[in-house]
Amino acid sequence: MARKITYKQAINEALAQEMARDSSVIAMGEDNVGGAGAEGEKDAWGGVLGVTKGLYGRFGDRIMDTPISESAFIGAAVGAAACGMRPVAELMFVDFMGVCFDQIFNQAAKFRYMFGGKAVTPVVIRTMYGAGFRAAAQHSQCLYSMFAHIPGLKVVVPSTPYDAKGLMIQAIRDNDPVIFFEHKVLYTLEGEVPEGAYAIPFGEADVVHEGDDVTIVTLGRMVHFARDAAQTLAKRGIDCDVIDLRTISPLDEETILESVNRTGRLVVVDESSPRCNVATDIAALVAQKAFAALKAPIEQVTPPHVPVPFSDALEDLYVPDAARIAQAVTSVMEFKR
Amino acid sequence: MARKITYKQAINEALAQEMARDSSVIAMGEDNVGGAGAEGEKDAWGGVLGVTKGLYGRFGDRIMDTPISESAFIGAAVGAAACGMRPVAELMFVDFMGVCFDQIFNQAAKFRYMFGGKAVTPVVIRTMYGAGFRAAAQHSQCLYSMFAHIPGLKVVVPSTPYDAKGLMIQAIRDNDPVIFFEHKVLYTLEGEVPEGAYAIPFGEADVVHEGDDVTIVTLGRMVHFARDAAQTLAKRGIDCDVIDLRTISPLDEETILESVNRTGRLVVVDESSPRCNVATDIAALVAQKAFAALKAPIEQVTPPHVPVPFSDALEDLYVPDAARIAQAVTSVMEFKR
Amino acid sequence: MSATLTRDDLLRAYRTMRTIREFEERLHVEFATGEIPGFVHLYAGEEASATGVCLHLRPDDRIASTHRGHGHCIAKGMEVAPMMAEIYGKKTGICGGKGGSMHVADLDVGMMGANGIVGGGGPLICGAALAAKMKGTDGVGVCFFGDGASNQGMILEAMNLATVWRLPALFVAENNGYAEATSSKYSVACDNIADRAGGFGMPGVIVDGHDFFAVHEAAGEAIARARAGGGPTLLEVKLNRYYGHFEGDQQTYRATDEVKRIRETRDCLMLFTRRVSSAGLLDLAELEAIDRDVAAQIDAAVVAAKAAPKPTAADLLTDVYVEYA
Amino acid sequence: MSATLTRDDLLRAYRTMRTIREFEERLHVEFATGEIPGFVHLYAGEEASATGVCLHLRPDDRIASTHRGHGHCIAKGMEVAPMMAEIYGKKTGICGGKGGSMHVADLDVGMMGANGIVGGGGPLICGAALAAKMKGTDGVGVCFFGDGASNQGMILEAMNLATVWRLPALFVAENNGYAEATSSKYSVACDNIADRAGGFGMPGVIVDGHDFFAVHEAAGEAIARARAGGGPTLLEVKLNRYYGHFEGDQQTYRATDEVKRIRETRDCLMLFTRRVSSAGLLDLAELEAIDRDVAAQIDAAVVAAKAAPKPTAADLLTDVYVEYA
Ligand SMILES: Cc1ncc(C[n+]2csc(CCOP(=O)(O)OP(=O)(O)O)c2C)c(N)n1
Ligand SMILES: Cc1ncc(C[n+]2csc(CCOP(=O)(O)OP(=O)(O)O)c2C)c(N)n1
Ligand SMILES: [Mg+2]
Ligand SMILES: [Mg+2]
Repeated sequence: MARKITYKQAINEALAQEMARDSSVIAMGEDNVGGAGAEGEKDAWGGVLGVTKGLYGRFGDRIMDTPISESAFIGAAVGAAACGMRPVAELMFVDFMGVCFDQIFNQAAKFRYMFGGKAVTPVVIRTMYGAGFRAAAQHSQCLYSMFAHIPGLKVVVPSTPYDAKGLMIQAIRDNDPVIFFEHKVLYTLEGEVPEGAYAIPFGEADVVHEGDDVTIVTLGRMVHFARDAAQTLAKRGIDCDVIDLRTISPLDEETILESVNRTGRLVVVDESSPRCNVATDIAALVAQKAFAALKAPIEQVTPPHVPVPFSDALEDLYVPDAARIAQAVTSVMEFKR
Repeated sequence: MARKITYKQAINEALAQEMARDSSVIAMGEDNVGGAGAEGEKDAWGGVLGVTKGLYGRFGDRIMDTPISESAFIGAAVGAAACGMRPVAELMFVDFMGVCFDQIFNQAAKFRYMFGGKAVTPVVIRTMYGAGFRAAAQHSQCLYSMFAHIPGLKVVVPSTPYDAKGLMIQAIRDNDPVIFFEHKVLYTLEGEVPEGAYAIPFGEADVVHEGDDVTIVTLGRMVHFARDAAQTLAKRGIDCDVIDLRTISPLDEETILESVNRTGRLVVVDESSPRCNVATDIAALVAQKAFAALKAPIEQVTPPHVPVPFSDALEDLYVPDAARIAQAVTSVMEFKR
Repeated sequence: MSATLTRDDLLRAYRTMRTIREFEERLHVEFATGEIPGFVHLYAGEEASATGVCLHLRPDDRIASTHRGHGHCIAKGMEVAPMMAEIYGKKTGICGGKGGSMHVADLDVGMMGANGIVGGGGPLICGAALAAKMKGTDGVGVCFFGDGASNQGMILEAMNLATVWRLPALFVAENNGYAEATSSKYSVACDNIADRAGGFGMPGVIVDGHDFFAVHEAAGEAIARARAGGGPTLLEVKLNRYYGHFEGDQQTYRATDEVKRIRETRDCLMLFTRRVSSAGLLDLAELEAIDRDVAAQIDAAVVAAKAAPKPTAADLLTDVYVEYA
Repeated sequence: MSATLTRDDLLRAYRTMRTIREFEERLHVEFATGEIPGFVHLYAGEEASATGVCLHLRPDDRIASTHRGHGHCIAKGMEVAPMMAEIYGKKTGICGGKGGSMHVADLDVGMMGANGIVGGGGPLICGAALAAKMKGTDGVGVCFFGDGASNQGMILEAMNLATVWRLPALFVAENNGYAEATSSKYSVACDNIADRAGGFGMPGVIVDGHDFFAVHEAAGEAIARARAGGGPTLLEVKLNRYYGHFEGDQQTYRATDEVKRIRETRDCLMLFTRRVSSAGLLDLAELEAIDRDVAAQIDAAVVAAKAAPKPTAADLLTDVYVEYA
């Protein structure tokens, strides 16, 4: 499997293959086609960063542009899912959740339980997240922790092109509502991706670097920094397990606990705001279920509790990096009771 | 201070006293007066459970009814706050955040940072939360963890009439956006409350029961169950510190860490859904900053990761109670490495 | 009188309206005993709306409802016994006791749920209509919502989207004059909710919601247009609720004789009965037989609901996901 | 031509429009060099709207703006140098480099912020108008928003609320025909955005946004009514944007000569110049002097912005809260 494509292409390919396979898969979002009602080119955009480009040519009206009415069209995707379709709706930036969250967390997430197990709502909500684009406080957030908080949702955060494709295919085939987080900085990342369709099961973390000294649990863009840190640390004789969660709901507790039981040390790396986030979630899990193995404090590497700043100078300080991760690992290695 | 009033009356009194003191304090919400445009009584409701009853008689148009347009009127409160008013807006049930969250988390919370420190947005958003009313999945949630996740917001969760009054007064006087969580089951709880105005500073937890064996950190309605558990346990010779957080953002780290450094054991009790919640937040804090003192796993007592069920039979199983708390305390006491 | 109504239709309509009335009035009585948990919002007085609309619908058509949903459920064909059991929070309830009054749903009969969120059904019904359109059936989606909900962004956005996508949808604004204790005269900034239709590119029609025949006719036209690909309609149904916003509401905001006056002069069952009997279409004895039958059915539902078992610990954790990892 | 316009007003209007144009065209050039971080949405072509409206406003009046906010900022009286520095992410920026193009704000001049959230300004301006009303000033609040935003629930709700509370507010729908790459012909389900006004109980007015005088007059009437307690107005301004949705947009969705045609025939600066010179109100030399002055001012702003220092680690954690516990 030598073919390399980008994270963005991997998502596009997953969508295309699933749409080809199953006519109930449809897609919708602002400018997912682009050019609706205008005089120029159709498929002018394919989404604001081009992820759905080309699907219109192949699938026509199965991919639809929408007004800037996130509640209406995301809710429509939810409703259509409850009526037998498999819609993939795009919430352009997850920062816009505030105008449509009800349809996700009170409707999609709760139908099955409220209706006594009779509803099936296979909707996928694709959304961009994360800092790095100098897009400031309202276009750079990393809000997956809030979705993970909600019972009934599944939350997927791929870090590589390979995972993006396999997890998107699983998301579409999955029968529960799935929120699929795409890191805008990763779109141009290249990686090996098989041409055929394949699904990566939810709830299976990926160990992307192995070592017995410290466990690093992370996700999304941070996986790459964590691996960089692990490689640097390996040269200094500190061997890290780096666990890429891939999905945070469901969570692969087993892989995390197995690793910490072996290493006795945990660093959690999370790009989201530090309060009540995935980092605290994993730390709390381990402090409860692998306490006996712990040899050192659990370090959390996250941004500070501030909005994402605009200036590149500040944004670069805001986002965790390999150096901060390495420092956290070093500190847990050096810990003495 | 022998006078006893209910939690609901305490909030009403705080509002009335602050409105009398400062003409920039205004209030608004659905049926906060009640009867607008109708032929019968004015001030017919005073909010759905009567919290603002009587304010209309005293303050007239400074308390306003609204259409069912949460984005519009909560955003209006935010905008008015940025223009020199001190609005208290009611988001009836916090479960409705999904239709108006943008105005809270992207606007109010971020103004000051995005605008380089020049905005002051002293808005208070009052909201009901919590299970116990058989109000099912969309009217029983406990979503404060999501607000605590957002930098720029302050999050207040009073457990007693005394705290409700003092924290509401502080919330109104505070110059940052505050989300004030009122537990619907606590409205009828009586307690001693001074008649005059007083403010309880944010970020100061309250130790409501003292002991050196186990620290219980909790908030809101759970405080009462935790104290009940502590009293039962005390008879069995297990002495608990019970810490009522009162505000989760800002968080009184010092009181928590001091206690755990003394007891070496922590149980966190939280009525919210278990993933990425306040329980994980506190557990992670302690696992990082008081690790050396820890003698046992950190236990979290929360509801399961399911929507709030309707049936009383299920809801009673869903909500943590004193027995479950006592059991968690016992388990950390019995822990042996 | 709409030419399309057969004798059977009339009997069905009457039975539906009577069932709703009986269901709600019985709940009003039972609620007062304290045995029914949670918030209960009664639809009594508004029966002609749900009935007039839903008589046009097939099982594969979908409706989205509101917190005041019992009437819509019954009109769309839900069984009353499992509905009643649900409202009592019993294991035998249509949702296993997990949903309650605000969340009764039966996807099998195209009833997508009462909704605890005001306006929540607008987007959902766009989805139902979209599904029908994509599948190439001539199915429709009907969204019931209140005057209060007509100020909710979700409803307003949904109307625009329905036109943009030319969806087979019907928006039924049930204007009962109040959202909780707030008059629609205060909260709705225009004279009629139907005045909003033009701004969203669809016809707006106003009907008297006490008059089953008027509702039936207007809904029929709109639904036929939707099935034929002609896009959505906003139908404003002006009507009244007989009880408080929810059980327990003292209704001091209403004029004292408001409900009494309407009950005496504009009651939908009374108007229906008068009309069909004066036109000689049905005779009173038939209707009274239905009344007795319905009363017995509701009584049986209450008795069964009270006797039914509650869900147990084993039920708490199930039904969150279809597939657990 | 509106009788209220003095010679000074005309000079001020021209200078404002020219400043906006120069600011935006310079940004277009500078953006291409790669030195400007983030997303930048240019207002060029739409100058007559912000200018015609804001000429009526006092510093204590408030505006809420959009992602395409530079023009509104300048028209409301913000200084260009700290604006430019902000867009470059510098410590000397009006927001200390923390906000950027999508969040420029200056509360001191009544500019409540560009907004990264489409429709976000609607509710906020209701609040500004409410504050003015409560304080008993005759201040007003003006919400600028786009055709795309006109489908956002927040804007629709805000219009209803403004009428319900009879707020001194003006809603200015800047219809430039596109929301990103989507035509308003597709996304807005009615012919004109102004058609929505009636549904929210306010007058709806349509003006040609290339014509400063038309905008000025219509806005003047609406603002005077608002100040006098007559409630809100929806003003639809039809205009065009000269550049892409944001810098980098290839605009393949537009007809090839669309912008060229408008620039040549309907440019607001051109129309203004023609009108004032043919009426003998201002002479060309005066306007050219303004052009030179503005060009120098923008150039100086760019030079200063480039040379300015960036914020540093010490700035990262400040300005989140007014009061830290
Ligand atoms: C988003 C949201 N806001 C507020 C409420 C609380 N609430 C429940 S019903 C209701 C009034 C609804 O009025 P209307 O739409 O006219 O329906 P009606 O009760 O008259 O049938 C309100 C405010 C809610 N459930 N959801
Ligand atoms: C709630 C929300 N949805 C989507 C976006 C992404 N977005 C930014 S600008 C824009 C188009 C806005 O169109 P319009 O309102 O017509 O303003 P214009 O850009 O034409 O000035 C979109 C979709 C956003 N910022 N916020
Ligand atoms: Mg109503
Ligand atoms: Mg536009």
